Amino acid sequence: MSFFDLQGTLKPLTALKQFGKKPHTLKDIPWKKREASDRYRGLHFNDLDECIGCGNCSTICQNAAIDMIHLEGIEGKKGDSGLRPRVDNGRCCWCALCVEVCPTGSLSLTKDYIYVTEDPDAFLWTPGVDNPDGAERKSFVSDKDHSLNDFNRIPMPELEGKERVKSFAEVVLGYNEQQAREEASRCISCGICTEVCPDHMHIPEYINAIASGNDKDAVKIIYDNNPLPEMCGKVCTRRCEDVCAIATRGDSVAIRWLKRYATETAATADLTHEIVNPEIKEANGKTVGIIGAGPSGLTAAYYLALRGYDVTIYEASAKAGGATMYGIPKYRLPIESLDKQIGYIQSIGVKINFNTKVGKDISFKEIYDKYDTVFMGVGFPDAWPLGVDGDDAKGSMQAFRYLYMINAGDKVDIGDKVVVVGGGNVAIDAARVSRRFGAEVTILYRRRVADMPADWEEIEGAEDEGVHIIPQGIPTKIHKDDKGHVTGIEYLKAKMVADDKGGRPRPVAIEGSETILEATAVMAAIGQMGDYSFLPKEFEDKIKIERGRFVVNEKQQTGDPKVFAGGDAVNRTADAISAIADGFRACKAIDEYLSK
Amino acid sequence: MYNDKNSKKIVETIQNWARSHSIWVLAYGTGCGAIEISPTMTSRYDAERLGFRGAATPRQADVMLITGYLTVKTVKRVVRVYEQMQSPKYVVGFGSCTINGGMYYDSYNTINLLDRYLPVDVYINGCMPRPEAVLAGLSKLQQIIREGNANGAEKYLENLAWYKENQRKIAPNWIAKAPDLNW
Amino acid sequence: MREKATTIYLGPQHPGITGNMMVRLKVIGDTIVSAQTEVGYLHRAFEKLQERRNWLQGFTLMCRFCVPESDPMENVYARSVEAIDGREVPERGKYIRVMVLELARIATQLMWYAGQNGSLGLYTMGQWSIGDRDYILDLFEELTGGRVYHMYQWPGGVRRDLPEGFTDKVLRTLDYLEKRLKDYDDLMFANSIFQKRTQGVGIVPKENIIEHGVVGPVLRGAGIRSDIRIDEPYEVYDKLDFEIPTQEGSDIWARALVRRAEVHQSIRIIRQVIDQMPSGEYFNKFPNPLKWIVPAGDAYVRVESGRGEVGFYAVSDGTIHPRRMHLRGAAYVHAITLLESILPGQNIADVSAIMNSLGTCAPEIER
Amino acid sequence: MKEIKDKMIAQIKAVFPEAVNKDYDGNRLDLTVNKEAVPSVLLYLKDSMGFRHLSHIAYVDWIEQGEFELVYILWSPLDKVKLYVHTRINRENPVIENIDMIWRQANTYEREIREMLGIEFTGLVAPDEFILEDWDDIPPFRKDFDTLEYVNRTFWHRPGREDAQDVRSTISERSGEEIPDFAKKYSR
Repeated sequence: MSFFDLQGTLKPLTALKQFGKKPHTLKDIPWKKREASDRYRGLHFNDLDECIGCGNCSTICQNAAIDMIHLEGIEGKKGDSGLRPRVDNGRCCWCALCVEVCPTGSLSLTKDYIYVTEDPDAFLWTPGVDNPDGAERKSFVSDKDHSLNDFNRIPMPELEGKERVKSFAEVVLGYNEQQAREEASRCISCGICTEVCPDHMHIPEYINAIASGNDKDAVKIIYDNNPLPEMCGKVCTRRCEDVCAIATRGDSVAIRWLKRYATETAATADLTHEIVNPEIKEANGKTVGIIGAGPSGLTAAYYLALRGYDVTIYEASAKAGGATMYGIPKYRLPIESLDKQIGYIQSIGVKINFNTKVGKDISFKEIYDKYDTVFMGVGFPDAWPLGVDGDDAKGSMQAFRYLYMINAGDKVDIGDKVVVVGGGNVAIDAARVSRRFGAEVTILYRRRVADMPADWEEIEGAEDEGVHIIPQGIPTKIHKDDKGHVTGIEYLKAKMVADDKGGRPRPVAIEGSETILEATAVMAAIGQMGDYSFLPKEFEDKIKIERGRFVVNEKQQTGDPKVFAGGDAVNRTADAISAIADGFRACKAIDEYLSK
Repeated sequence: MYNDKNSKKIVETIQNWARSHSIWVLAYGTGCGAIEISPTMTSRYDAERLGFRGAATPRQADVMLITGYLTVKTVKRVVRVYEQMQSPKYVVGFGSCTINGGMYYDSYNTINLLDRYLPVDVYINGCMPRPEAVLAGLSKLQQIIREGNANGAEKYLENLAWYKENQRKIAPNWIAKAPDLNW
Repeated sequence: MREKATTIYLGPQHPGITGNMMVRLKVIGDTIVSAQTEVGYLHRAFEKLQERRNWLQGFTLMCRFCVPESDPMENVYARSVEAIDGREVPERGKYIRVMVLELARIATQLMWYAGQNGSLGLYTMGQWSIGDRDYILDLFEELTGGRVYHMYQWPGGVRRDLPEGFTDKVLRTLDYLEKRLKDYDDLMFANSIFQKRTQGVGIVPKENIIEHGVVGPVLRGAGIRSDIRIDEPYEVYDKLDFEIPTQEGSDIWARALVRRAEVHQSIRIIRQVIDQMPSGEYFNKFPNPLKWIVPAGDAYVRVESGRGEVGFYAVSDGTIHPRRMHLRGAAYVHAITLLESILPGQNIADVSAIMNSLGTCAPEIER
Repeated sequence: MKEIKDKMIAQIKAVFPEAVNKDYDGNRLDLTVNKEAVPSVLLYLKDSMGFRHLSHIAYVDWIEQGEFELVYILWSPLDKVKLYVHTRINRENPVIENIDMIWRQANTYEREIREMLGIEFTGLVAPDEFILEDWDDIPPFRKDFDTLEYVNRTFWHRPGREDAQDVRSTISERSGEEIPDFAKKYSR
């Protein structure tokens, strides 16, 4: 190194070539805002109408920055908790995990990033309220492709359509352990579903137990307020899945199948008893008589027995389960499954008197006098007839009666061409059962397929099995031969007319569009009704019946304070889970009533 | 003649205006936020054109940037540095961490609320605040200096006992050994 | 007459030092006799916090480990979780990761240009390189949504695909940088002051290298060709063609030359990545983060950051929370024992330059 | 790679028969040794087997088993093998030999482990405090140290957020659902 390094002294001076050049300084700042990039993670924005208040953002936030709060003007309703997120910007790190897990996609981050104040308490930020115009400045969003929610359900393994019609083997095969864990881990545990469940089952808790591998805890949680969960796991109408937070943009979590998975791990009644390990209170000497061993009666009986009551059920048929036993075909709900659950209920001390019809084998008065309280879960044992010409022909029957007879093991002659009238689950069941006896089956329904009240899975299943559906057909007449046997059904085609009152569109028959369908049997599946002939006159006045149903208060109590009622004979929803909810509510009310 | 109310006010206004345009920033990066100070100060954003420049020692500095979280160990030094600074002096809190703990709200070694230990004049939100936000915050500081509202230092003296009590809570041995004010 | 040693506290509040750390120096005249570091000013207990968070939440903390260079940290987190969980990353995801890592390396080295020269009094360099680094941050902002904290690489891939026209912008920025690097050379490497202040200063004795666990540019500056990108190739580095620059001097000057060459190599790598970038998926989705259980196991993965080897040790006990996460930073070994051992004999004026050239990053040391 | 690793294991086992090894895919090799053997194993690995680089010393608290685990991660630049040396220390009386004469940088790790976990290293020469200052609680990286509880005790959280509601309990209150206690641990 020389004393004077010429190159080393002159080279740095080349920096002077920058002199006079336009600087790259952003001169407008801070007077003008610089637009952030299209993906910038700035302040939050929330679409308040789209948000359902599931609180998933609040759960994922690792900084505990997001609170769920009540906002003025936003009320909770079914499928919406009524809460909305508020971000503490004194915690937020703008990682946008809240956006990535938002099931509805309502939460997003915006391009705004300047938030300067002197007041440290002013950093609570309610997205959507504090920046109502944020929608235009959205930058970091989570669309369906980017969301961390798993929007696709694990498909349920099923028998093939061709295989199914050969026997009454169960169609749905059930998840295996890995499938169940995967499906359970899709749940975000918000609990919005529990509100619409008539029985308010602890859905997030048991799904979480399944996801974390604790099936036994799941079973225990499920049995907390439902003694027939395996039945529900197979055939429930599952309104919970309609409001599932994940369902806002994808398939709902298969709540029903997960319940089914959990309860099936308890394979026998004894095993169920061992897992649930119910705490049975000491007998308190009080007695409850229950009429009907359907879901509501069994539920009330089970929880009353747990509370130390002496419970006796009177059942007209040879088996317990009511409509779930006799109304649901065995390919949906195998008899062994129901036997297991009823065996478990009996194992904790519930007594069931089979083949004892109240009003015939024992009078209502006798029961009323013998027990401290009476619960009636009598259901709808009868079905509406079709009510058209030729209704009385041989081979014209009610689908509900048909299912009863098949389930009771009787033989019914239906020939080889069956027409089922109606669009509910009973119609589909009757159709699919008839298919299993080799008949060609047609379903005739007044409205469009989309209007059918039956489960879409059932409708699809029926189509897979080769059931033919004729929508928009109004039956007018049943044709019969000389011997009085059904030969066909005549119907009018219908068009859909918008309802003036804003209701759903009505079918209106088109004149002159008569068509005749050949048939050897016609089944009406247009509704059921109650049979209250067992009630003596003196009680009928006290226990009011309106529009074919018992009138009860919110505690399932009828006009006679000693008599409670539940199930199809009370509620309008006519499904098993409502009946179970009635039974559970009645149990609590009876407990309260008798403890006074 | 300079003691009457009006001329005092005029002098103060002029003083504040001058102060707001020559703010020397103490070069003490206390947390992550220091990373965005260098772009702010250098050619792209060039805060010097607004009157901000770095000062190497607390004695010459006007404003102290608390650029993010403060660990318990740093709080002690920061308090000491702050007390060394000459009035008028200001504190700017950067990022979520100074407001309510930010990401480190559950860390045993970082404080959550800066305003319990030092008087803060302006908060800049963000994690970290971009240089644009930093400049916005600094111009806010200029504005409140001009308005004469940046009186954090006076607040500190008024409530010295309270501040000291809070500081002592996290640093019992350290503050006890130290003189009370102005090192 | 023996001169008496004086104690000088350098830091934590000291403009020349990177990050908040203190060096207690015993000096005679202006020659250092002994040095003792004191750290802990930035300890946030990340690893403790990560034990309280689930497998996804923990990743947001990663980039805060070392603020100037956040991406290698995200990368080791993602790869360690992938290793325990047996998760694959799609090819495109790997390429994007490499691109991000190399861009981060350039940004780090530009930051280092500023720091190294700032510590020697050459402030013009800082004005240039920090300003140019901002163009890379602009790229990051467009790609990831954040300037400094990207939170972009997560287990299973990357968070978002490349935006439209992004690669063109990257190439344009690289062209600009290459032009600027020539200016840097003129201003800095050809500068006789810089040469005199760095040559023969801060020598890491070659015989001490193994004992001190030296890594990264410091190791390569001592003539040893070691780089995790070739020793233990991760992502797609085995498919890319690049050189590992080494120098013999083992002083600040040698390390500066290594870093300078690394920027050129990074530019070369990014060009190749853009050429070879496959189409397709960029992310293999992990399960619902709130219920994501990672099977029991442990993994230690390493990445070559701009300052050397960064490793990450993760332990799972089969729950939704990690059992333990532990980062090994490059600065952790350099800035304490190594620094203490090489400082005696140096001048006070060179301390911050030496610290800079060792890649000191205080937040990474104490985490 | 497989042959190299097998050869290595054979060599280690010949000298340290009590060491337990576990094989993984790729270049990873695991070894579990007694804590007394750690210095001699490490010295042997470094001097005779080419594991010249100490990459990391990790520490884990296995509170359920009453043990601390130290993991020394070594790297062999020649064979490109990553070796994990695990050792367990009783939690009651955590003492282990110091190794900073083998690798000087271990000194830093040991200072940290001493402070964060409370393990004593015999023969470690270093200032008492490393990262923490005036720490008076149990070592913070032990699993039984609850950091949030400490924060609540020592620092403040900004008031003003008390009106936050829990989604699950809002819904269950509205619907009248009673969540049993044993199920609550599965609520989020």
